[in-house]
Amino acid sequence: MNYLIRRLAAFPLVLIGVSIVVFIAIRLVPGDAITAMLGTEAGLLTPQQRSSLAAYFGIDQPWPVQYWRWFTGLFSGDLGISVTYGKPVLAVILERFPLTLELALLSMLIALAIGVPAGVFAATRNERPADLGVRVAAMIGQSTPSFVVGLVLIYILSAGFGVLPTMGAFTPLWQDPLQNLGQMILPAVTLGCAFAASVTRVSRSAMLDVLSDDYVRTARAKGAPERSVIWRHALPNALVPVVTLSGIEFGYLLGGAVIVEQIYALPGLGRMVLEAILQRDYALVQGSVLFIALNFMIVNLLVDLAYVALDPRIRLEGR
Amino acid sequence: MKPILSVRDLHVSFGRAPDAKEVVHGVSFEVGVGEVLAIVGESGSGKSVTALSTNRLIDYAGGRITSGTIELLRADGTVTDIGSASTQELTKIRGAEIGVIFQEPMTSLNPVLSIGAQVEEAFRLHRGLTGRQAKAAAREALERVRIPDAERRLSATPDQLSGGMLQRVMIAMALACNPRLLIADEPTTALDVTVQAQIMALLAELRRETGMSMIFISHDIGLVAGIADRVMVMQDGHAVEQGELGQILDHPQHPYTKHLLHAVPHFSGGDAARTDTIRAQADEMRPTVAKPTLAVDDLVVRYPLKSGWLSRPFGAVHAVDGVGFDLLPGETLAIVGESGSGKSTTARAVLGLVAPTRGAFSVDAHAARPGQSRLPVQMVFQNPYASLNPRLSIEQILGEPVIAAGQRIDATVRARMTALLARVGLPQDSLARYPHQFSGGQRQRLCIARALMLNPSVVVLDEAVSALDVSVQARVLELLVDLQREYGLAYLFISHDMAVVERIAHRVAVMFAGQIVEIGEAKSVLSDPQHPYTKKLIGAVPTIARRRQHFELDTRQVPSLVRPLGFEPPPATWREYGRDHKVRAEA
Amino acid sequence: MGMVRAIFAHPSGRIGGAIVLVYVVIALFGAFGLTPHDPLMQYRIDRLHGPSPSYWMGTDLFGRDVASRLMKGVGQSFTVAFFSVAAAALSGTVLGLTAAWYGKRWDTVMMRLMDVLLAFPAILLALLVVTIIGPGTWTSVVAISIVYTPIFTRVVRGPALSLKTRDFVDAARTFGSSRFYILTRHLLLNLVAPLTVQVTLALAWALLTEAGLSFLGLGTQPPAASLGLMLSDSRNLMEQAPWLLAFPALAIMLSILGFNLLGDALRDILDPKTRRA
Amino acid sequence: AKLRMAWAQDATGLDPHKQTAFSSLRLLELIYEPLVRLDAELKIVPGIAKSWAFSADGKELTFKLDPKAKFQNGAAVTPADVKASFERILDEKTGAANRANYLSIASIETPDAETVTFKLSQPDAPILTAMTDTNSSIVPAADIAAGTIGTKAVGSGPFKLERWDPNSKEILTANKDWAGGATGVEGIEISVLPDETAILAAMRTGQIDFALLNDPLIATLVPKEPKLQLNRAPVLAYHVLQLNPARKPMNELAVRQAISCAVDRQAVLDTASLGEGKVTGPLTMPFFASDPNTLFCYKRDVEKAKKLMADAGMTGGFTATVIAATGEPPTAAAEAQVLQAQLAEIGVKLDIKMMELNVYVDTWLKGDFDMAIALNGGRPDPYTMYNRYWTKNGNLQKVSNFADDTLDALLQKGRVETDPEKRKAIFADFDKELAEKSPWVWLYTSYGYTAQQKNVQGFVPMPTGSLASLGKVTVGQ
Ligand SMILES: Nc1ncnc2c1ncn2[C@@H]1O[C@H](COP(=O)(O)OP(=O)(O)OP(=O)(O)O)[C@@H](O)[C@H]1O
Ligand SMILES: Nc1ncnc2c1ncn2[C@@H]1O[C@H](COP(=O)(O)OP(=O)(O)OP(=O)(O)O)[C@@H](O)[C@H]1O
Ligand SMILES: [Mg+2]
Ligand SMILES: [Mg+2]
Repeated sequence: MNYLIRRLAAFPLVLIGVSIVVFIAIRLVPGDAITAMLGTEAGLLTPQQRSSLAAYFGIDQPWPVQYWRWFTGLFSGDLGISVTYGKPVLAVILERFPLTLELALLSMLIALAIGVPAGVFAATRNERPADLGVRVAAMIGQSTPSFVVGLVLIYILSAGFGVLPTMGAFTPLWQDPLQNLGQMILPAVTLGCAFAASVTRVSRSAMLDVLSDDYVRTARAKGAPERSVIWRHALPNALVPVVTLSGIEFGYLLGGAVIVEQIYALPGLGRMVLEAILQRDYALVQGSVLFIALNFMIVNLLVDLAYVALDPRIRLEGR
Repeated sequence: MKPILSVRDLHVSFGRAPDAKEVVHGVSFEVGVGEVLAIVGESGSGKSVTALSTNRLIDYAGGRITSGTIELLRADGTVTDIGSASTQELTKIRGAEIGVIFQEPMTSLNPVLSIGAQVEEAFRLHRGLTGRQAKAAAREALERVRIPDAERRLSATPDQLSGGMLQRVMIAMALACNPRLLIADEPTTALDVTVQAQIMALLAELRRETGMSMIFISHDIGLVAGIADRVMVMQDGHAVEQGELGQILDHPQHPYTKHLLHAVPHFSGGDAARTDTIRAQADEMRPTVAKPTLAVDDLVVRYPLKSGWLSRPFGAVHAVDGVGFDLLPGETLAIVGESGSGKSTTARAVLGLVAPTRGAFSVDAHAARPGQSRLPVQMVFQNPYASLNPRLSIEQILGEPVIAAGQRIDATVRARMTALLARVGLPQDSLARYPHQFSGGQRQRLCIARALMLNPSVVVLDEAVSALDVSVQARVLELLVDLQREYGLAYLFISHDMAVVERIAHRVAVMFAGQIVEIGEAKSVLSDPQHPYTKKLIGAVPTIARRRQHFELDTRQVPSLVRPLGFEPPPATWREYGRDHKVRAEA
Repeated sequence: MGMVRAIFAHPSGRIGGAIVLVYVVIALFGAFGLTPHDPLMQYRIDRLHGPSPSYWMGTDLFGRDVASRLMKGVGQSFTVAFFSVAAAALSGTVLGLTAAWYGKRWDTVMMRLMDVLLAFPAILLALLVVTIIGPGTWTSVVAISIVYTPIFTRVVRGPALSLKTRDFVDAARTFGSSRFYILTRHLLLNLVAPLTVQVTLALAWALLTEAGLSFLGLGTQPPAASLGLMLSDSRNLMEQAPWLLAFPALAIMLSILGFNLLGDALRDILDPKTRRA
Repeated sequence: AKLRMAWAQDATGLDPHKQTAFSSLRLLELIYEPLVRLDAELKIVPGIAKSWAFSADGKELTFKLDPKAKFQNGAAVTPADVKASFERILDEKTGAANRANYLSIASIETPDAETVTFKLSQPDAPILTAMTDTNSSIVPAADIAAGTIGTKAVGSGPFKLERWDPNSKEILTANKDWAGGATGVEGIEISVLPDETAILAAMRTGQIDFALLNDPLIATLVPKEPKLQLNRAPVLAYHVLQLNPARKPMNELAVRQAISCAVDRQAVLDTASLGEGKVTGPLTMPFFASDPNTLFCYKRDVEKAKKLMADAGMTGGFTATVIAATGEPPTAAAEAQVLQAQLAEIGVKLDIKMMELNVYVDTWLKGDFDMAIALNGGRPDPYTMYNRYWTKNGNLQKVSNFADDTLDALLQKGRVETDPEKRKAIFADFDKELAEKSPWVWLYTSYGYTAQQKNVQGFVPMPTGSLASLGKVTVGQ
């Protein structure tokens, strides 16, 4: 409890740090919303035209003033207006977030559903052919760039079988769950592949460690069948590293999976941030980076709390 | 009547066929119904492997029974050959017919499952109980091993219980289905003497109640004397001798058995205490030597406890509360007491590893010769494995104090290294080797050599021989005594093993809950304890002399050291017994 | 030398070591110009030729020999991966060690800072770095090392925290050993195993990240070749010239496989639990 | 039926006067209309205006509006709307992209409910062509007053914007009141599929009827699909290697010419764009364009190039950096590499520096480069297209860094001349002169690509890339 409050108290500080860094970072990159909108035609603008456009985009003030305005806005939940979307930044982000969350959850689900059993299986067959098979498969999965997986999947499905889930025209889950899942399954598999591979490796090595622990011997001495020894006694003890890994990966995924979103035309956070950067939509970049950072911190906190739930020996106070 | 277990010509190997290493070479024994067979022998002699072969748990450790038969008399009167039994059959036997208790209760219970779930499992597996019934059975099982407040403990996880408590849980689990054979593999080695006494009492009582048979494994013959009917002595994978308890203790045949009985320290109630008491000589003949090398006065160490939003302190753990003693050159003061009584904290404060909350100690540098280090106090830790950095060579390890003192490693330093190595009995080529290339006893010698590199005047030894095998222990103790004489070292020797203390201490201080309750000349304190706690402590020490002694069951809890903020203990009043022996008066 | 022998005695170390060795040889051949063709030479008439005896892995859009470019690219990719991981490992180790040792506020500040870095979208980081020092090999190195520093910091901090409480550290304190001595000899030296494993893993990931950066045009600058750049350049030619995608992809996968196997082996070899005495 | 459409890059905004991005214009021209339009031959045809005429002195341009023209909110398009729209464009505060083309407008008069008269301060032939631009669309005066231009899209075009999720999708419905008559489809649903291989995959499986393609590598795969059809139209935009004549040694005419002679334009086209396009001189519009073979050194001549280099005292060659934008155009990196290989033959060593588009634009606008690979937009009129670069007070002098009396004079002459044939002669001279002075090395024009299912009918590819003909497209079964 105490721990939770102290961790939460650190959030604003970190977020302020993030906001300052992103604010300066995005402005240090050459080009601005005007060049993003007009391209080379921006050169035709008269200084007067340019300054009125700058005022329109809210980038006419000195940086500290801009920052202060934006920062004070935060307290009333106002993250500014996105110039690309012509909408409040928060609204844009919240529109995109469900998809990103869904994609992250789905890929994690796939990863855990495949990775944990595979890792456990390999661990119980330590150094035997089945183990080697699983390990090599996992390494290949981990080492294939996701855009290669994505492109090849699309190509095989469309040119080979003439089927493809609907590209574009994304349907949210609550509008049509079936259609939505149809659209999400390929991207989730693409992301899940590499993710599952890492989960497999981590759960394998964690299981190997755990299987040589004393309490596993105790369980066997009690006459527990092998199935119960592995799934009930050993696995829960091997989950901490799996949770750590999943937490980190999940945290990354909540920031959006740019390449997969791009290939499968999903309107997720990752593409949104990339496009906001390319279009120099400062307010949107700032808002979304802040949002992503917050997510990341929340996920980290949840992972820490999950440790406690998983392993009563872990105490949070000292961490 | 048929024996419950009959093992003939058992051979066990580790590793796959070609490079298999045989560790048990043809052991045969029988365990009769209701009988306790003790297996004794030094570390690595194959005790555990033999015992774990009887229910084939050894399979999971990579071991294989290469030949021999293991016949188990089942409850229904049939005889099963364990060596050729199927996995299903073995699962039925394990837990139901053969229960096991392991050495380390802390690691042998699943840390993420509640106590209740783990005990219940035994009932679920072999009795088919479910739900509330299983829970009730688990509670009863816990009550049976005298766990107070069993209902509440069911939902606790192992980290919330003390070691002694956990060992009881282990026993409850092993006995859940009334197995007819219990294997107890060093069930008390990890525990305090007083707790050990309780566990032994419990085992003895349960055995009386149920009439089960037991294989009791230990390297402590004193302990075995209290419970066994028959004893088997193992050395290097062979059963070198077996027979009735009395016969083995009184008429050992094999040299190794004799060695076990005579060469290793056994507690003898102060009879074996050292007599070269410096203090007596100092008082009487050379008053100038009476200047202590180390004087500690009113040492207090408290760990604040914090809670709430702003981490406000609400109390403190009074780990050490007003400890005072002094130490003359060439003298050994042993601090004894059970786990958590503040022994290590005292040592760490003296070494400057923890900041004392209050108190003074002075180290007399003049008492020693020139060439003195800045820190004339050195330490030897309990665990020789953990106190040597595995990635440094011995030369680097021995050189560290020298470098820390700002000197360079030159020819004289190297010469000192070789001389010290020779002195502690290590081979000359040790300098280029790494810690993992030494045995436990050798490593502890390395630690001692390291502590001596800078001519300290005081050496603190915290459980310095506890982790060592009994016969190794004896040799290291001898070395320590020799070194003390040779260099005039003062030892602050911390241990919970009375037999060891008896061998090395000139004086003994008994700590209880952060305070010294009794201090004085070793012989006097050990043979004639005055404080009730000291009495209890000494009474709990198993000895060969007190053969088949009946241990009293005692389920009292150790007092909490947590005190409210600003709490000060009442000042101590001391009562004197004899010339150098005083006892704290109870408030 | 003992290390090399140990690696080759380990089953997966043997395979991993062999793969990495082959790559190093290939990279060296590439670096010294011992390629079948000039990797920059554009054979105009042979554009987009499939694999053949004269072009083992075919030619690209410009008629350049893919095999030769691959040999060059391996060197380039390994350079980026090696330097970025070295930089990340170095800074991560220093930060992680000091965070663990000094604890308290410094630890909190460092770990939160690492959170900030981790939480930052990598492309924004890359874009920023690129505009400050211009695109190219060293930009990738800086960008990737910034991304990996927090990971190394964490990898070091955890074990360092537990090493800090080990008896030999206490022993060192009673001798009065200097902080630097304790940090380097007692903590760092014992972190070699987890660090080595992490390094081999990070090398693998750095290869993929370099590919991602090239995908955004922030990595290796044409006409130089890196595995990642070759891969991302070939994506729209996947159907006309599948070999353009297949060979670099295989090359990346195989090298990562090599690093991973090597990492597994090193973990076994450096772990005192499994080390042969 | 609905037309399911896809493109890789989405519009970046809705203000027709400000948005110049190709991707934005493709959306806006379905919603908004200008006074006049261009047809496939780049001839001016009616838009909102039924007819138009220059006065004899060329200083007055009068439009008659189509009485049927209506905004999508039901209001008729009135001369007041036209006046307000142009005033908005001319207002410096707006930051309108096309303002520079209308500086000759002195005043706008609306004598009656159908007529708009532009009074010009000097004769200005290109102004009419400029008015065909989507950036000169007519918007409701009321919306200007309300300040909702850019947030709400209300135009007089064939489709109404129902919904826009930027970078995701647009939903357009047919405008029943469109003056052009009934549309062929009920609406258009546009998906943004950022990856063109995904667009192709979606078309293969029949999910998409019509798509815009950028990358020739993808476009050339379309004809291999039996159910698909590729439309290509030569476009006005040109691929060019811009030299910076303000920097040594490109300030030497001989060096620039040597570079021009050393470049094999056809080879660049063949490699980078798989031959999809046409080698071009500076002027890309069919009416004005000269035969490339008549231009200076359009036949590669390495010997001549080497001699020119020697003349300039640069026998040893030199090193220069060439900048290019990542993915914009998709062929940029490839062009840079081919040019690098070609120029290496005369000792010019190019270092390629790829940049993110905005960084590139920023650098480009500052003129901070030795050489740049660019895809510059073309205009139907040569003056509008080039005055920014090659007149002495052109807005982009800073980028071209090249002022030349002859070029300046020719452009001014062409601007005031209203007789098409005479203009053609003037600009032919301009074309030749520009190619010979070689401030830049013009390479080729490529095609604008659209792909469609074969049951989509009525689409007319335009050199401007315009999709305006989607108003008449039908989808068969
Ligand atoms: N899993 C294993 N793999 C290989 N060798 C083993 C294994 N377990 C035990 N051994 C070896 O078998 C021998 C006997 O071991 P065992 O554990 O039975 O000794 P012990 O008498 O129980 O010693 P201790 O008192 O230390 O528990 C030792 O030499 C040990 O090294
Ligand atoms: N860092 C700490 N913070 C809080 N409490 C502590 C700390 N270190 C020790 N204690 C507490 O101080 C008391 C004394 O501990 P100490 O280690 O001195 O006992 P000990 O007599 O050496 O026990 P053992 O025989 O188990 O080694 C214990 O209750 C312990 O829980
Ligand atoms: Mg044992
Ligand atoms: Mg202790």
